[in-house]
Amino acid sequence: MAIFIVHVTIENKPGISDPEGETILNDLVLKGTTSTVTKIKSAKMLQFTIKEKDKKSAKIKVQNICDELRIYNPMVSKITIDVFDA
Amino acid sequence: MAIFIVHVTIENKPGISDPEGETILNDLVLKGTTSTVTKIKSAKMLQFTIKEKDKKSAKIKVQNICDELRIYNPMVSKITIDVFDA
Amino acid sequence: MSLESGELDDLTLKIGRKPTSTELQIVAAEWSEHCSYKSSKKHLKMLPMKGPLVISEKGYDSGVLDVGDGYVITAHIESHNHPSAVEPYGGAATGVGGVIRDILSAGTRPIAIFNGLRFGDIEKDLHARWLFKNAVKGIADYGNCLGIPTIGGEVEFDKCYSNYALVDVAAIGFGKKKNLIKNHAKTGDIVVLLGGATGRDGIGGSQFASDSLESENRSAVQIPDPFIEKLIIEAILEARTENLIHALKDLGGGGLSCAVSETADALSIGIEMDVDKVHTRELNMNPDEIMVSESQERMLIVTSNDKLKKLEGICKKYRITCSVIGHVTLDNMMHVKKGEKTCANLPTDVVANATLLDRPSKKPAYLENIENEKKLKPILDYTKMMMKFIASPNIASKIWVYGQYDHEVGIRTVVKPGKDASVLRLDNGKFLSAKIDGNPKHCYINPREGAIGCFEEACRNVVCTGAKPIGMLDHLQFGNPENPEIFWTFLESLKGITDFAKYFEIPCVGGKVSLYNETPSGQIKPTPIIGILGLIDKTPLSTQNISKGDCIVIVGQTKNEMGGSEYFEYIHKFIGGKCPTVNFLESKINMNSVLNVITKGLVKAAHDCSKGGLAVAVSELCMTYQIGCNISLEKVPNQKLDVDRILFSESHSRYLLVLEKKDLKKLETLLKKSKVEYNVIGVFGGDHIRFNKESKNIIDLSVDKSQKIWFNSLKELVLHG
Amino acid sequence: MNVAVIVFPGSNCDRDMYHVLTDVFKLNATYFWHEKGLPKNIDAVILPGGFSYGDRLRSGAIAAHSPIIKDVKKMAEKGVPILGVCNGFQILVEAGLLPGALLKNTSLNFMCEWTSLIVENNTTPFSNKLKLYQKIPIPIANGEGRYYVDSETLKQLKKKNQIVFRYSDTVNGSSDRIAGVCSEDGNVVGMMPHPERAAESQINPNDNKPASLIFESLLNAIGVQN
Ligand SMILES: Nc1ncnc2c1ncn2[C@@H]1O[C@H](COP(=O)(O)OP(=O)(O)O)[C@@H](O)[C@H]1O
Ligand SMILES: [Mg+2]
Repeated sequence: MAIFIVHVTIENKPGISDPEGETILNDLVLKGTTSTVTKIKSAKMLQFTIKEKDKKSAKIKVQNICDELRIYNPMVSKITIDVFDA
Repeated sequence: MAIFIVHVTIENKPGISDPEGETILNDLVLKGTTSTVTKIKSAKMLQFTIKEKDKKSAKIKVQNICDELRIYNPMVSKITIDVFDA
Repeated sequence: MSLESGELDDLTLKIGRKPTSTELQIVAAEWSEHCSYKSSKKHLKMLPMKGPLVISEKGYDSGVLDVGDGYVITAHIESHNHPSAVEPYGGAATGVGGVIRDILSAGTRPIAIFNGLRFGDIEKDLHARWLFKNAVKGIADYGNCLGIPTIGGEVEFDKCYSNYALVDVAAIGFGKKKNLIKNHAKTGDIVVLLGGATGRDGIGGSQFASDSLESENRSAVQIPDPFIEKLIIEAILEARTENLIHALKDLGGGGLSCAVSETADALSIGIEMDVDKVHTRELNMNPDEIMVSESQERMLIVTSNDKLKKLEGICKKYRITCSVIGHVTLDNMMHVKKGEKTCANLPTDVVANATLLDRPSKKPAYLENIENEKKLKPILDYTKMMMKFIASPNIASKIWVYGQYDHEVGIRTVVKPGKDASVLRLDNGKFLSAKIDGNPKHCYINPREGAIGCFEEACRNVVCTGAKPIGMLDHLQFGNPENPEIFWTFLESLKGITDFAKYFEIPCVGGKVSLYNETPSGQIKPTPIIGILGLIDKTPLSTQNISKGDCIVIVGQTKNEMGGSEYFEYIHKFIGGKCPTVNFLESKINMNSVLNVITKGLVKAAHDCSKGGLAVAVSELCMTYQIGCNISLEKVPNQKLDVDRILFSESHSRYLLVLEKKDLKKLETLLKKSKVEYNVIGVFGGDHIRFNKESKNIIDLSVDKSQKIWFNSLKELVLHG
Repeated sequence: MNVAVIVFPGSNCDRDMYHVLTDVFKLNATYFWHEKGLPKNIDAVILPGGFSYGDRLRSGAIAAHSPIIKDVKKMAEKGVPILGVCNGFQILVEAGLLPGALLKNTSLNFMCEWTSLIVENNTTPFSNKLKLYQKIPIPIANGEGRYYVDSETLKQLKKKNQIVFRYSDTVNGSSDRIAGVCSEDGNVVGMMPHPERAAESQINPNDNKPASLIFESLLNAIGVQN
């Protein structure tokens, strides 16, 4: 058994609007001094610390948790899972 | 000039409580079937799309934006910046 | 999105040619059940819609009532059931957004939100819990951000909603009569689309709401943006004050298709528009998509060219986009172009008026034996049972819900949620009281009497604050209308509501029909919801402390009507029996006498007796005001019933009145004079809630302990299972 | 006497505040849109509650960069009384006019309920008519209302008498139960609870006198006789 850090990034599916990202871009960043930013997307991240035998099983476990416990709603969001050594 | 995707992860500084992560861990995950998760931390992520000459300058630009416009509140949060090719 | 088979022929016949693809989309949206009311419209005509206070204008999406001194209130009710069942957060939130825009369309400022929430059994069903929690959050996030107080509602759990959700939202607006938008338009006027950009989200939503969830089109999710909505509200109200709006319509189900065709039809004009002028969020949207997209937070304005500059200025100030998408024509056609190319060119009356149906109906077979009672297991310890009952999701305090809603913003909320009805102060010194109520358990057993009961209960709640009911909203939620048995329950409920409304002369000022509420496991129970608006000319009955020695009086008869009671269903797991029936005459006498004694200032508090019966109503008073009481059950006017029936029957037309002993004589004189059934049933004091029968103690609850459980159990259940 | 009520996109307690200032306390109040500047003759500035920019990013974070904030800062330096309520408080904190941070409530939910404050500093322009340790029944309504300061800053706040109001009970997990703070000079005050929702007897189920004193303190501070 080893300890892994698993990052789950939850973001709106493509085509689904992201009012928060748009507001941060238009009302804050583009009113500042930098004009090279063309888009901002907001996302939420959960960082799991999990004890599993390997990276693969850590990833599967976390994916299951997210699906079963409805950590995100697949209707609107998608998740990306990245596993790191602790 | 090239386009880069810059991920800014905003999370609580050590020592600042994270009721959201704790609640997800205790009221959701540990009540489910997986018991190998020992910690959950919540964070917010902003994904910038930016046009810059290289990765380094993309990173610096985004770091500046975050500091100047207080994308995070340094009293409670810290940020991590990762740059990717678009 | 598509038309039903016969409807294509119908359309082809009406326009004399084959429809284009865009035309098909437009008509399919507008002829959907959700937009056209094709199953229900013929019957809805029976409802009384007129009254001395009702102001009717063409093209309003909300009802308008004159509350005197140059002021009006507006009201509307909507549901967002299908979207909430798949995405509870966004579905519930955008439901609030939609009903708020209906209020705005009349030119009034929204001042209150109500919500009615129904889910499966949250004690056992994790999915139901997830739906509940997220729907509440959706409503909270949306309403709170707008700064419109959510001041009341109801929450109910029943297995018939498993894997589904009923999310009803009602809203109230307030404004000066002279500021009401008088929808009008003339040739040459321009048509402006204002608000959020049009995207692919919510495409096919109205049809989705008209299909059963089985065949759902899961792409119909809408993302809420309350911040834009707030800016739209301020921009529209500013434009209204500056007289910049000739006609106004919100974009709801069916998107542009419905808004354009209905505006044109209501004003007897034509509208020519260009989809290329619509500001979109995504690239390469085709005309069909633009016409039926249900992207949220958009309004359609008809104005004139000379006013455009000012309107654009206001939009700029509030950082919202507005686009001139078309203009008014003379020909009563809805002409949709893409640049020079015509995509659709249809007579507006054809689009806006689907062929109405006369669906068959038949009394459901299940009703044959429903009134027969089974033999119940005797309750050995009523105190223990009461503790369990108070903690049960349907009886427990809903403070976990309304505590998440900003119910103070606007500083009008005189009586806050947690009482029978909430009360708002109005600018003319009067007060508005309102509440929504439903009761599917009663309606399942008897759709007519159950619906009447909801109506009476909502009236009772408003009356308990000292208000006289002046208007009603109805929301009729049923299963598949193509099933004659379901359609029969719809008709029965509607007839019941109509009869009660006529008898009490309470006009229906608005409503909504939501059909096809079914899941793979079956049809929902009939769930009509009634919203009542009441007016108080002088002072509302609001918080006063209840003290030791104060008396408690019950008005009304307790009858052997246990069918659909929470006691039968939750404690005995039995669905059946005879459900409570309202006797119209008795109801009127009780209502008037209670109003009379409240107006005379004789009572300190009034509370209606409903879900959970007398036992729960008395306990609620004690827990809310933190004081004990002693009740003598033999004093309760009843039909020689067993204790459990006196305690838990949900008979209507009953009120609990709390008053100082010194006022008792005066009260009794008044009640006797009006010939109501009443009795003094107990006194307040101590820290225990006690129900006795002939000096034998039946129930004994500690106020503190029961109060804690009552306040916290819903939260505990949601958060910690 | 002229009180500025600043309106940001998404402010939603501006009209409530205006009503209380003008109809109840008979002050002259004027709305100022966030893109405008403030004229010199302003005697006090109020940042009302709401959801400026929809609370995106963090409550108050975007509004803190509004053009008008520059003028608010100038006024603050001049010693003009400035009050931020709820979102207004969050904006003052994000703009650096007040220390600390406002985090999500520990309940993770929006909380709308009546609570009670204790007066800890009665020398500010918004508390001079109150008695020290007096209780004020008042409602809160926020999702990000948990005031946080690190222990070093907390020490400083105490030393410089910058804690103006505390909750009498633990409501939302705030550091040291802090509900309101002021600047070192005391003229800038921020508080999460809503005094404008508690100053009239009709809508205050408890006692509206203490909350009224917050406004009477302002009248007193800017020299209005009443
Ligand atoms: N979803 C909700 N949102 C806001 N307030 C609610 C909600 N559900 C219940 N309430 C409030 O809780 C109180 C009790 O509600 P309810 O049990 O439906 O009352 P009644 O039995 O008198 O109809 C009322 O003040 C009501 O407005
Ligand atoms: Mg009631």
